[in-house]
Formats: sequence, structure tokens, C-alpha cells
Amino acid sequence: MKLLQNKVAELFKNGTINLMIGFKNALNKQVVPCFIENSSQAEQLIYTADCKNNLSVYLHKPEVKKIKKVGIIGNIATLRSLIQLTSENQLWDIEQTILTVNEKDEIILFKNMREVETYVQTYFPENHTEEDKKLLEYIDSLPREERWKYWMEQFSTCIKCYACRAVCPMCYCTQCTVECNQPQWIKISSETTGNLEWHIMRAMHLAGRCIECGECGRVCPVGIPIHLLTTKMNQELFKEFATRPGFSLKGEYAMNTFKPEDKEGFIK
Amino acid sequence: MSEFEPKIVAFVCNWCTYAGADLAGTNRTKYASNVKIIRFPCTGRIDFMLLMKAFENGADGVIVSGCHPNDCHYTSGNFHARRRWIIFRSLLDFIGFDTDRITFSWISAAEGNKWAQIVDEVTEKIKSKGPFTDLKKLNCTLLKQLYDEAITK
Amino acid sequence: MARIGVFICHCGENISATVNVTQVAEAASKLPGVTYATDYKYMCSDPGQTMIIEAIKEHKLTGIVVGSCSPRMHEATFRKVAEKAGINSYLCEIANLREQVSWVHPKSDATTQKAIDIVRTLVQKVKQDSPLYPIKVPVTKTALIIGGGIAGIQAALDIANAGHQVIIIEKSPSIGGHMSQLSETFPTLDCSQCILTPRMVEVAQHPNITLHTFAEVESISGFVGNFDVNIKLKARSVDLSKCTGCGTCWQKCPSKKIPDEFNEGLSDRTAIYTPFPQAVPNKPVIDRANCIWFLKGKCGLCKKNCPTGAIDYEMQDEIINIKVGAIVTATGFDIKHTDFFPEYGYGQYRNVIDGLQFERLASASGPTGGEIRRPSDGKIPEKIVFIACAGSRDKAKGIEYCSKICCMYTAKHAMLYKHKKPEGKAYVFYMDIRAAGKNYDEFVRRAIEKDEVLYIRGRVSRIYEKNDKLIVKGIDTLLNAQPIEIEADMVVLATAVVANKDAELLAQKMHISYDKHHFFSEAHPKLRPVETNTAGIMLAGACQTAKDIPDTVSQASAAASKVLGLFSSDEMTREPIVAVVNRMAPPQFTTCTGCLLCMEVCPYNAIEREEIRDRRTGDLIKVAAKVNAGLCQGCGTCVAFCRNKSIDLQGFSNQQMLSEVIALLNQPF
Amino acid sequence: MKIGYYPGCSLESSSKEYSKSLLAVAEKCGIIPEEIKGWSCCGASAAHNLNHDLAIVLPARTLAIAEEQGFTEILVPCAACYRRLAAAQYEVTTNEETHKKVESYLELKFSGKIKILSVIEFLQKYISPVADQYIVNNLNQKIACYYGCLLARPKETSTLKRTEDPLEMESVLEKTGAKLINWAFKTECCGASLSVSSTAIVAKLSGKIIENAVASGAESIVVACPMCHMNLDMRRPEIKKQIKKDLDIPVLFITQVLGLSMGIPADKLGLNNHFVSTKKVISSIVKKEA
Amino acid sequence: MEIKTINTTNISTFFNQLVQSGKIVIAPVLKKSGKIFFERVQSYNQIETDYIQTAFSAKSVVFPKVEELFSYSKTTDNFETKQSLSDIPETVVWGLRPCDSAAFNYMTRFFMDENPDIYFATRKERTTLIAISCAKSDEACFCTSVGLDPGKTKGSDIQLTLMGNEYYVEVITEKGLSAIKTSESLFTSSTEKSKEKYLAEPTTKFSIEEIKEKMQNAYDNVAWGQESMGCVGCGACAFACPTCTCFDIQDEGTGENGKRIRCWDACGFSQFTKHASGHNPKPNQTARRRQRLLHKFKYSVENIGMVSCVGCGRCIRICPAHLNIFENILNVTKA
Repeated sequence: MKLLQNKVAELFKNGTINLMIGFKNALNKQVVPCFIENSSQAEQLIYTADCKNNLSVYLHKPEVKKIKKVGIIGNIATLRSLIQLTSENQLWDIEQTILTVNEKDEIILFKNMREVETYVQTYFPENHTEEDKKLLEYIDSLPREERWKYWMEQFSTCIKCYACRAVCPMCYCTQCTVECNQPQWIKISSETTGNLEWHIMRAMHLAGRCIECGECGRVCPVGIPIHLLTTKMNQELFKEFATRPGFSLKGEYAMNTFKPEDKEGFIK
Repeated sequence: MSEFEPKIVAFVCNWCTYAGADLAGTNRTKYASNVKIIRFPCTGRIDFMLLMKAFENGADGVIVSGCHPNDCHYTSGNFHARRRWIIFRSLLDFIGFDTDRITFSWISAAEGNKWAQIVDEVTEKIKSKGPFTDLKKLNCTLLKQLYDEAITK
Repeated sequence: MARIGVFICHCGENISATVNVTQVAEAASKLPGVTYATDYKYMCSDPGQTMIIEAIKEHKLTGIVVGSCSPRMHEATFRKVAEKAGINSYLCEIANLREQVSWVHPKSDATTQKAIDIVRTLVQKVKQDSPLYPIKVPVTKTALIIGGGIAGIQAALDIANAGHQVIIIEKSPSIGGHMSQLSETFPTLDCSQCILTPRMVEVAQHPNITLHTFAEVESISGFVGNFDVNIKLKARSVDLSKCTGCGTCWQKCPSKKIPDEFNEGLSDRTAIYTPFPQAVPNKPVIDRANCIWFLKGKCGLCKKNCPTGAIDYEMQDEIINIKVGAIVTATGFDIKHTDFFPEYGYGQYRNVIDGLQFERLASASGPTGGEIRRPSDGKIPEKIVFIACAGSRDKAKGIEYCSKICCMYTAKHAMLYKHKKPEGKAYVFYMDIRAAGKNYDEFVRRAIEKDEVLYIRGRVSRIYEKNDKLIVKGIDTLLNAQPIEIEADMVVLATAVVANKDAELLAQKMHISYDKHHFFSEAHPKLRPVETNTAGIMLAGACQTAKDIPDTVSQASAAASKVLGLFSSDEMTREPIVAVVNRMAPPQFTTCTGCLLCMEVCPYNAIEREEIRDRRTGDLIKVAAKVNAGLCQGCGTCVAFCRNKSIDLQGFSNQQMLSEVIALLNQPF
Repeated sequence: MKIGYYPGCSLESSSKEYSKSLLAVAEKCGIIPEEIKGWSCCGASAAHNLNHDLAIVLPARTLAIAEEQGFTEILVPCAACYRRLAAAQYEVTTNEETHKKVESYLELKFSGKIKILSVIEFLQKYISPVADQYIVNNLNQKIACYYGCLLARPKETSTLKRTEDPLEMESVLEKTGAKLINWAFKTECCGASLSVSSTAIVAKLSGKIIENAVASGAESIVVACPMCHMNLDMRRPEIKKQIKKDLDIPVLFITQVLGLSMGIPADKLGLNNHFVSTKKVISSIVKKEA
Repeated sequence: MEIKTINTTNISTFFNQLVQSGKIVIAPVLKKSGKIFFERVQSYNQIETDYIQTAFSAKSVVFPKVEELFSYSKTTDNFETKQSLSDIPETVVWGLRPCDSAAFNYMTRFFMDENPDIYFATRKERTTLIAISCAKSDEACFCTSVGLDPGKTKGSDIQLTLMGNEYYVEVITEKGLSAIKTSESLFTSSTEKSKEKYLAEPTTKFSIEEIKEKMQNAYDNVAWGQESMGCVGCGACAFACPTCTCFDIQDEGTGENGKRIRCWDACGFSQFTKHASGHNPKPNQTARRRQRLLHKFKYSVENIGMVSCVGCGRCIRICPAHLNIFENILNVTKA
């Protein structure tokens, strides 16, 4: 801990950063994102296995962008999003200083995104929790009609609070399609067809871009396991086209490329 | 009661399948009148949301058709479309949507007969499957259980 | 409020026979927004058209739907009609009631209903239509030709003779390309240089042609009509303006043992050299890799002896920038060399040579003055074995395609040999003889029948040297299908035609696509064989695929005509069916988030990165995508791809397509 | 690591020395291949001329039982056997129907994905990396590596890089200090199984090979196939008749050469039961100066 | 007001009788997701009894997340609209907490003052609230800080308080009376008792009077920035909140037919105050978060005369970034 706090304090002192996005403890023994604005606040910082939030989402906030020189302590998910976002040309207007703490509790200060890339590629995380895997298997095992019923029950509880969108670092559009009303693609009201369309669209837009941090599922106030949709999509994409988001600065986004020899079994 | 006549929408590209359908006409090939075409410049233009919208607005089936691989008038629109469908289809399948109601095909400007044949096949298939009610059901029965709708409806 | 007019055509009986047209018009008239609907026997006829025009004027229509034959037939016609009547031609939509309704369904209510549904759909679309205006793009009437071979020369002359400026760049010191290396040409056996050199000279002297030899493309930006090209003029070390081409320099040059590229290594050249006697420009260049001055820093004989002081060792590569409206790519081909065939002698047996080398041997201007002699000892061979399809059509060699020219030039080679040494024996191993073309098969027959060239259908498995002979082991698959061995003095491999080694790089500079063998891809294999996917860039000659001279020349002229078409007016007009990235007032500017993932999607590289800056401070505010209307062909792939619908396609907008879907499915109200 | 061993008929009979030397070399490097229990004929040269199914099923059986016995890799020194097994594997893994058919014939289920090692692959994978520490002698010999047809063809199932001019045997022998010559007949046909049926052809074909080897300056020929060896070694009298020349160039198995360089005694390598004397080679050995 | 008691065995009978009486009964139910929602139930054994707070409030009973105001259809010659208030059913909400009941008071003021909202009015009029006092609380609870407490009956029609093996029943309103009428026999009348020792004791985080005071000039406090940094701008807090009443009115459908709907909106959404011009007076989460808190503790006091926060703590439990409303308030009111 101390090491990290000192490191950050140092970064403030030598003027590398004016804001550090990290984690601190809060009530109910929760680990919460925190925003350090000067070296003296650095001692709030912690970094443990429970630091699950994907902090990269904050880099989209105008308040943060205004500060320009921003430090961020990234868990692997955060690092992957940073890579993906860079490949999507998003972080040009902010000078990030990226830190992480590896499993040996060493603090790594990355010089540039290249280093982040190599780190992620070498430290290759299995980021699906056991219950996710179980649930996926369970859903796959269901007959088609049952799957449909399962998801519709889930979607019917969706209240369109868009927390899933808000916490997703890949959902950075200034105007989401649900907000575009010329034409109105997605019904505003949160009844199931509308919800279904929203979740389908979300999954399609994130397929091949989702870095599988699972935040959307975690924050869903009604507990829909929506992260499974994109996870599943990524698995499919990997199976079909061997692409994996958030692993290369070149992007290698499956959905904006093609191979003439792509295979499918359903086109007549 | 009269036999169920499904509503089927076909999203086709202008250069191959639309021309193919025209050819079927020029050859006076007869086929079912349930399928109605919407013309796109290219399969690459066909937004997956349009398929959802078709079903939401009461389509019982959907056909998506364009140029064979390597024949695209714009060289690669159909290749991009193909990837899109591969993923879209597996997503629909994952959430349990009845993908049997969507037919994808490559039909060239020369394949008037193939067009007629696909149309008849699909019409038959959808007839045997009956009307598409999955989405309609959603907005009543299933939700009735749930507190707020129980009151709105 | 929209005022739509609907016009249902009977097409004589073609539509009205199975569709109740009056009922369709009736139903249409009830549709919201429809102010006028009618039916008529022949809408496309003059009275029909006049009727529409009058209706538009009388009822102040804002858009029309014509229910008739396929839009592929008469869309253009009726759009003109709309224009005549004073409304924008893109406010006219065609409901296809013939090809897709009346001709394919029996007379029934269902058929009529389908017609009504389609009309309703198109009415909805036309309500969403917005007037569109053809896009005008200014055209710089100068053409760039990349490559100074026969293709480049032909295209250059055609364009220049039509009165437009042409710039040719050629990477080697002289234009002429492979054709200048050839001895005689099939099927007429006229001397290659005799027909080529006049053309080369014409190019050099043409007032409209600027020639840059020893030059390469550095970078290309811009788009059709407005390309911006940087050209690298490699340091020639000889000041062309001073040099008279007298040749003193290379006569004096001490380093004389450099394999001569022009003669395919069959002879040597000096370090300062003119590629060949008829070179254009006929002026030398210093090969710095082999020049003693550049290697050791001394010598300088050429400089001392040059009467005009044209030698300049300090000369540097120079980048020049040019603006052109169109580009013709004519970079030609290369051939596989003998070292590609270990089984045929590892490229180590000097008497196993490739086709181009044979051309040089047979050429009057060649190292042997046209006498066919063995490279090893200069003996005149008694027996020559020619092997067609060396590499071509051979999966194991990774080249599945046919090199197209080998059958013909092999026959020619055998013939030339027989003409020069009638008593000699010429064998040709072949798979099939592909001699399609004017007087081609006759030519081959002549080789076989008149000149008694021995054609053996079969492949050669191995060649090895045995006391000064080349033992060629092969099989004759005809007759008794026996393995055969021929003791030859010389073997000529008709090695596969392949793309230039730097073709891929060039393609990437030009943003044109290429196949897996690095041949450049045409825009459409049948209908647009000389254009590329990048508007304004044409293809000529063997850079697209293996071609013989006639094909190359005709394609070059075709490319030229495409360029001339483009140059025929100061502005070119393009269909306004193009994608557009939305724009709005600050602080938003656009809903585009500038992820620029769509750039990859566009088959035409029409999407560019745009930087939106603060007007006063010049600070970068936003990065967004921008569609170059000059390049966009309107496929709309980017539109379906864009996550937040920031790109839309004029004429097939999201609004339009969605309303079509809704209108089609919702029964009349 | 457990490597299955499939000797096939030749290595049990006409080419005992091949088997001997191979195992000796392997043992020297601490590898003991384990014979597949109940292996059967690969059907070489006969079966595939008569009955396609049989030609697949015979070798497939061996693949299947090898899998059953838990092998993931099997070593098949005889080039003919190797070719048949590889062919069977290709058919089975590329064609689902054939696979089913074969399984039904055999009444066995198997994936057919087992790794088949030709002697060259085996040497490259397991011996070459460790060879240095065992090689004690330099061979003062000009050697022509002869591959024959079965190791190199057909391309689909061959692991040699350059079908027409392979270099794998050379790479294996590099460390022996022998001079490996460049010659034209590396992959020419020796006549193989015609050895018995029409010896004349064999003599003709093999004769050419030997001639070219000698002409190219070779002092010995090294092979990796029992057929080749038999034809080049045993058929000398007939060859002599054919080419009207008495060439006494010895023909060795690649494993024997390796064995020599590793200081394994000649008799352990079976160098004594060749028709053409191998003395020249043995005498060409010079101790490596440490 | 009548005081009664009912023993824990009878309570389920009472509940089931409510269901049988044909009313729609909404009660806390534990879902697969481990979260507890108000949901329509058919019998007592479906409901969850051991909980601190439901994930969402019961406000949707009177203020649905989507409400069809009317539907319309148009043809060339005429235009029709349809409104359907008649089929709104009689509803009982069971097991809401005193803070939730109090929230209903606020909503009534919000919807009914000046121009009454008939949609709300009709629903409210047909809804009976049966609250249960809190025996437990957690770190997120702070009702006592906003002038409420775990036993408060404000807003409830009936309030139950578990005392050992029987419920202490306070029947506050006429609606309450009619609700128990059919099940009279299950209750025994009783005298007023003190609930104190059966109630939870959430810690008091601040003095509401002091906060109201300080909020007056909190607008310019620099702390807002730091306090709202974590906010990702989702609407979860507003949607979970029992007193958030912001809504959006939209038309769904084509130009020819469709419906006009009123659905929940949230001041956290970036589009919430966005003008057609593209200008947004609340350009970032800082401004939006400030709006939300000032509204609860300043503006609503000015407009309606009451703080529009009941201290239920839902927003704290639900926030993706774990923002904490009372911490925020304390920090932005520091000098």
C-alpha cells in the first residue's frame, strides 16, 4: 500500500499528474473509486484483489478531461479498456499516466501504451468468474424456447436506467442510438420489446469491443446478467474470427473487417 | 377460418437479388405473394435493427439476400454483412429468438428461379410455423406477473 | 404537409391483367399525405408523362410514386419527368408492380393487396425523401502514368494526343519496359524494338508529356480529380540537362563486371551505364552500389572525361509534388527466375535459362548479336528443351493461375531457334496449349507442322548435368505414356509471370486492392476491368494479371479512354447517393464520436479523419469521421456499421428505410 | 514422454539393421520407443493398388490401437509404412465419411489425430537437439542423402519442406562432420516394390541413382527407407549388368551414420550385414578432438 | 385511529384474505438475483419477511415507470384519442417501510398541489399502504436524519410493528379500516403501546435543520466537483428513489397512430436538460449531481415546504460508484 501511495504522491510532486483515479475503502467494507487531487490525499489509496471497478470509464468525463494530466490505477480490465479505447482513437485529448499493481504487489508505471499492450498480452487473464461460466453453460443447455423465456423475464425487469451503459468504458458515444429519435430506433418506454431491442443493440455494438470487465452486470440494479450477452458474443467472435478486444493497439476489431473465406453454415 | 397468410419482408440488395427478382418476373415464374421486397443499395447497408423492427411491426418472417461472395457491386459490402449476420444470428440464438424465421441467402441477378424457390420455401416454412407471436406475447401475458405492468395494463 | 401523387401504370395489360389497378389507385388516394392518385394505360408514354407533369403542377405535388415496371427500367425516365415538372428528381419513387407483382402472381385479391402494400411503402419513403443534387467535383486535367512500359507508353500517348497533360514516371533509368527486351513478337514475328522504339521517342518528344525516369511514387493523397502525388527522383548522378549522351563516360569506366539487367545477366555492364542503345532518355546513370567512387571514394574517371561536366556525384534524391486528376497504374510484371526450380537445376546450371534470357539471346541487340549460344561455353546448342508452365498452374509452387503468355512465346522461341538452326532439335514439354487469340493457334500449328518443333505433352520431373549435357527426365503422357529422357544442350523454362516485388507496397500507397498474388484488383471483374476501387485510378497491362502485348495495349487505351472521360469536363458530376456524417451547431458539431472504425469498413477509402478546431484558438475540439463525396459510391456499409447512427446514406436514409418497414407491415388504416 | 514404435515387416526382416541402429541411437540419447502391441501390416504397395478401403483400413487399424494404448506419438521408420499411415490419417481426418466407414470396419472408435513421426522427424525432434553431447566422431566422408519418393510425396502428407529438393536429412547429419553433397537424384524413384516382380526396372532406376551419386562425387549414399536400401544395396549385381559399371559405393541408413558418429560399435549398428561392404565408411571415422 | 394486535399465525390469513378480496397485492419478493422487489403476489408464503429495504421503492404503484396517457389514431378524415383510467385496479402495497410511506406523502404534495394529476390521483385513491416498522437498519439508513424514524406512521394506512410473537397494528386511515373490515375476526383490539424497544436505531448523520440552513448557500461550494467525480451518470438512484418524480412525456408510434406515454426520467442523465439547440445548461455530472441534492434539500423545501428525501438509503446501496448521499451533503455544506 505504502509504496503505491508514495509513488502517487511523487507523481503529484513532480507534476506528472493533477488527478489520480484509484480505489479507497468506504462503508459496508466496500472498495470504491476515489479521485486524488494532491499528494496529501494519496494515503487514502489502496489496491487489493477487490478493486474490481473499471476506472477507465471516468476518462470520458469532461470534468476529468479538463484536468488533462490524469493518473489511473488499472486492474487488468481497465488496462484492456485503455488499449481498446486507444485503438478506437478516444484518449487523444487526455494525458494518462497508467499504473498497475501486479500479482507480486510490485507497482508498474507504464511509459506508454505499447508497454501496457505488452503487459496485458503477457499477463493473460482468465476473466470469467465461475458463476458466469456456470450460468452460460446453463443458458446454453436450455432448449430455445426456455432460453427465450429466461431472457425475456430478465429483460422485462429492465428499467432502462442505462447504468449498464453508464459504467461501460466502451459506451462513450455522446449520443447513444436510444437517444436518437429521427428515427426512433428504440422505444423510450421500458416495456419488454423496447428493452429487448436495447439489449440486442447493446450486445451487437459491443461485440468484438467488449473487454469483459463485467461492470454492466455488476451494476444492473435489477440484477440482469447482461454482461453474459457480450461475453458470449466475444466467445463467438473468437471462435469464428480469432479476434480478442483490448489486446492490441491495432484494434483488430472483428466487425469492421472481413475475410473472403469467412465461414457460415446458414446462408442459402 | 381462412388459411394463415404470413407477412414476410425481404431485405435485398439492388444489384443482385433485386435484379434476380426482376428476372423471375421477366421469366413469368410464379411464386407466393406473401413476400414483399424492400430495396437496399447493398447488403452492407442492412442494419440489424431493421430486422428487429420488422418483427416488432408484425412480420412473421424475414428474408435477407444479396450478391454471392466476390460478386458484390461494391466488392465487399456482402462480406461485411456476412460477418454481421454470423454474429447477429448467434446472438439471437443465444437469447432464444426463433432464428428459423430469418432466412439469409445469396441470390445473383441471374438466379430468378432461385429467388422464386426461396420465396416459396420460406412462405411454406413460415406457414407451417404459424404467426410470430413471441414479441406480441411479451407485452401482455409474461409481464402481467410484474407489478408495474399489472397496473398499467 | 406532404402532397404526394400516385400514378399507377397498366403497362398495357402487363399489370392490369392480374392487378386491379383502379383499386390500387383508389387505396393509394386514401393514404395520409396522398393528394392525388390515378391510373393510366402507359405511364412511360408521352401522354402518360405529360399527364404526370400536369398533375404535379395542378395539385402542387411535393413528391410522386409511380407504380409501374422495375425501377431498373424506368426510374431514370420518371425522375426526369419529375424534374420537368419542377420538383427535385429524387422526390420520385418507383413501386415495382410488374416484375415483382403482376408477372409473378395470378389475378387475385392477394396480388392486388400486395401491389397496394408496395405502393403504401413507397409513399412512406417518398414522404421522407429530401431533394438531392448531383455532386460536382473539380477535375485537374493532368494524368499520372506509373510505369513506362508499353502499357504506360500507350496510355500516355492516347491521353496526350487528346490534348491533356501527362506525367510518366518510370523506376528504371529508361522507359520501354520488358517489351524493349523482347526479340520478335508473336504471332507476327516482327521485331519488338522496331515497333516500340518509335513510340518511346514519341513519348520523349511529345509536348504534352513530362517524363521522369529513375523515379518512384513516394506518396499519394487526395481523391479522384484531385490527387496530390509526391514523386521521388532518385539521384541519377548525371545532370540530364548537360549530358549529351556521347557515351565517353561508360567507355572510360573501369568497373566493367556488373551483370547487365537489360540482358538478364547474360552480359556485363559498367558502373555508369545507359541501359541499352535505344534507351529513352539515351543518357547514362551511375549505379552507386557498384561505382568505385561511391565505394572507395576515388576513381572519378567519368567525371574527368565528361566533356560537358554532366557528372555530379553530390546529386541527391529529390521529392517533387504534382497535382493530377487521374492515375494510370502500368507497373507491369516480373517472372520467376530459375532458382525457383531446384528440380530443374537450382539455378546453378548456367544452361538452364528463363524466357526473358532467351529473348535476349535471340535478340539482334542482345549479347550474342542474335545468335543463340549457350551461356556456359558459347556453343550453339544442337538440342533445346523448352518447358512450358514452369511454375504456372502448379499448386505445389503456390501459383495456381495460368501465366497466359508462355504457350505463345515458347512456340515463338522454338520457332526462332529452328529458323536460326534448322537442323537443331527443339522439344517443348507442355500441359495444354492455350493459344486463344487472333492468329495464335495458327502460329503454334506453324511451329509444330512447318518448323517441326517436337511437342511433348507431359511434365519434366528433373534436370541434371551429365558430362556437359543436360539430362531432361520427363514423361510423354500421350501414346505409350513412357518416361523419356532427352540429352539437351540448353533448357529454357517458361517461368511463371508474377507481380512486381514492390507491387504490394505501391498498392498500399495508392489504397487500391490487390489479390493474394499481389496483382492489382479491378473494380469489377467483368464490368469495370480497367478501373480500381479507388475512383480515378485505372489499371493498364500486366500489373493486373499476366497479359500479352495486344491485350496490354488495348487495356492501356481503355484506361486512357476512362481518363479522357473523366477529363471531358471541368467538373465531374456524381450521383448524390452518398453517405454523410451529420453536422450540427456547436458545442456538439456532430454526434460522431470519432472512433473512426468505419474507415476500415469503407471499400473505397472514402472516409477520412476530420479535426474540428476552435476558430479562434485553433485548439483541437473534436475528431470526427468525414465522408469524401468524391470517393463514396453509396453502398451504405458504413451506415449500418455506425453505432450511434452518425452516418446516414442519402436516398436510403435510416428514416426512409425504417418508415418503409413500418409502412409495409402495417395494414392500411 | 511415451513414443510408440511401429517397425513394420521390413524392420523385422530385410532391414533388421535399420531397426537395430535406430534403437541403438535412440537409447544412446536416452529414448526408448515402445513397440505398439498387436500392430499389423500397413498394406504397403499391395493394398492401395487393389482396394482403396483396405488400403486405408489396414494402416488405420494400427493408428486406432496405438491411440487405445495411449500413445500420442508413434515412430514409423519404414518410409513405406510411414506413407501408408500418413495417407490413412489424412483420409480419416479430412473426410468424416471415410472416418465413420473405417471405424465401422474396425469396430473401433478413434480420432486419428495421433502424431506420426517419420524417422527424419524423429531424429530432428529428439536426437538433433541433444546430438552434440553424444557425437564423438567425425565422418570423413562425402555423403549423398537419398530420400526416395515415399518420404517426400505426396505433398499433402509430406512434412519435408522442399518436395523436389529436400534438405532435412542433411540437416540431421550436419553435426557428423560428413561432407553432404548436392546432387540431382535425391527424390528419384528406386523402383521400390518392383524389386521382386520386375527386377530389371529396379536395376535401371537404382542404377541411375547410384551413377549420379558417384558422378556427383559421393563416397557413400545414406537412406531412410528399407525399400531404397534393399534396391540400392542388394541389387548391385543386376545394377552392374544394367549400367555396365561395378560401383562399390556403400549404402547406409541415416541411423547407422549417426550411430557411427556417436561411437556406437559397427556390429551394434548392423553394418556387417550389408551386401556392399561398409568398411570404407567405418574406416573414415576420426575421433573428434575435444 | 384504531389500535389492534394480530398474532403472527393470523397475519398470513389476513394477507391471503386481502388477495382473495380481488385486490392486487404488491409485496416484497426475493428474486433469483438475490435482490428484493415489490411484486404482485398470490399468497403470503411467496413474500420475503426478513429484509431491511427493497431494492426499489413502491412508487411505481402510483407513478408507473411507463404510463400511457392516451393513445391516438388518425385517418385521412378523422382523428381519435383514447384514455384508459377506468381499468386501474384496487391495489394493496404490503410491507413497505415507514420511510416509503412518508415518501407517498411527498408525492401526493408534488402531484396534487395546484394542478392535480388525475393519473396519480386515481392510482393513489385506489391504493392502500400497509407498512411494517423497521426492526433492523444498516449503514445506509438515515431516516432519523431527515426527521423520520423506523416507527413513523406518516403516510401509511395501516402500520404493523412486530412485537415478539404478535404484530402491533395501527390502523390510521379509513382505507386502513376498510382493508381489515373483512378480516375483523383475526384482530384483537388493544391500547396504545410504546414501539421503541422493537425498533431499529439507525445512526443520525446530521441535523436536518442545520443542513437546510447550510444548503441555502451550498451552490457555490467547490466540493461539488470532488463529491460527484465518481458519478457515471446513470439513472439508478433516481429510479430507486421513493421521492424522485421527474418524468418525460414522449409519443410512441407513427404519425398515423400511437400513444403518448409518461415515463421516468432522471436528472443524472446527460440528456436531461439538453436543449434542442444542443446547448446544455447542466453540462456535466457535477452540475447534475448538485441539482439532484439541492432539489432534495433546498428547492423542494422552497416549493413544497418539505425535504424530498426520506433517508431510505436506496441510492447509496444501488450506486455503481458507491456514492453516498449523506457524505456528499456533509462535505458540500462544510465551510
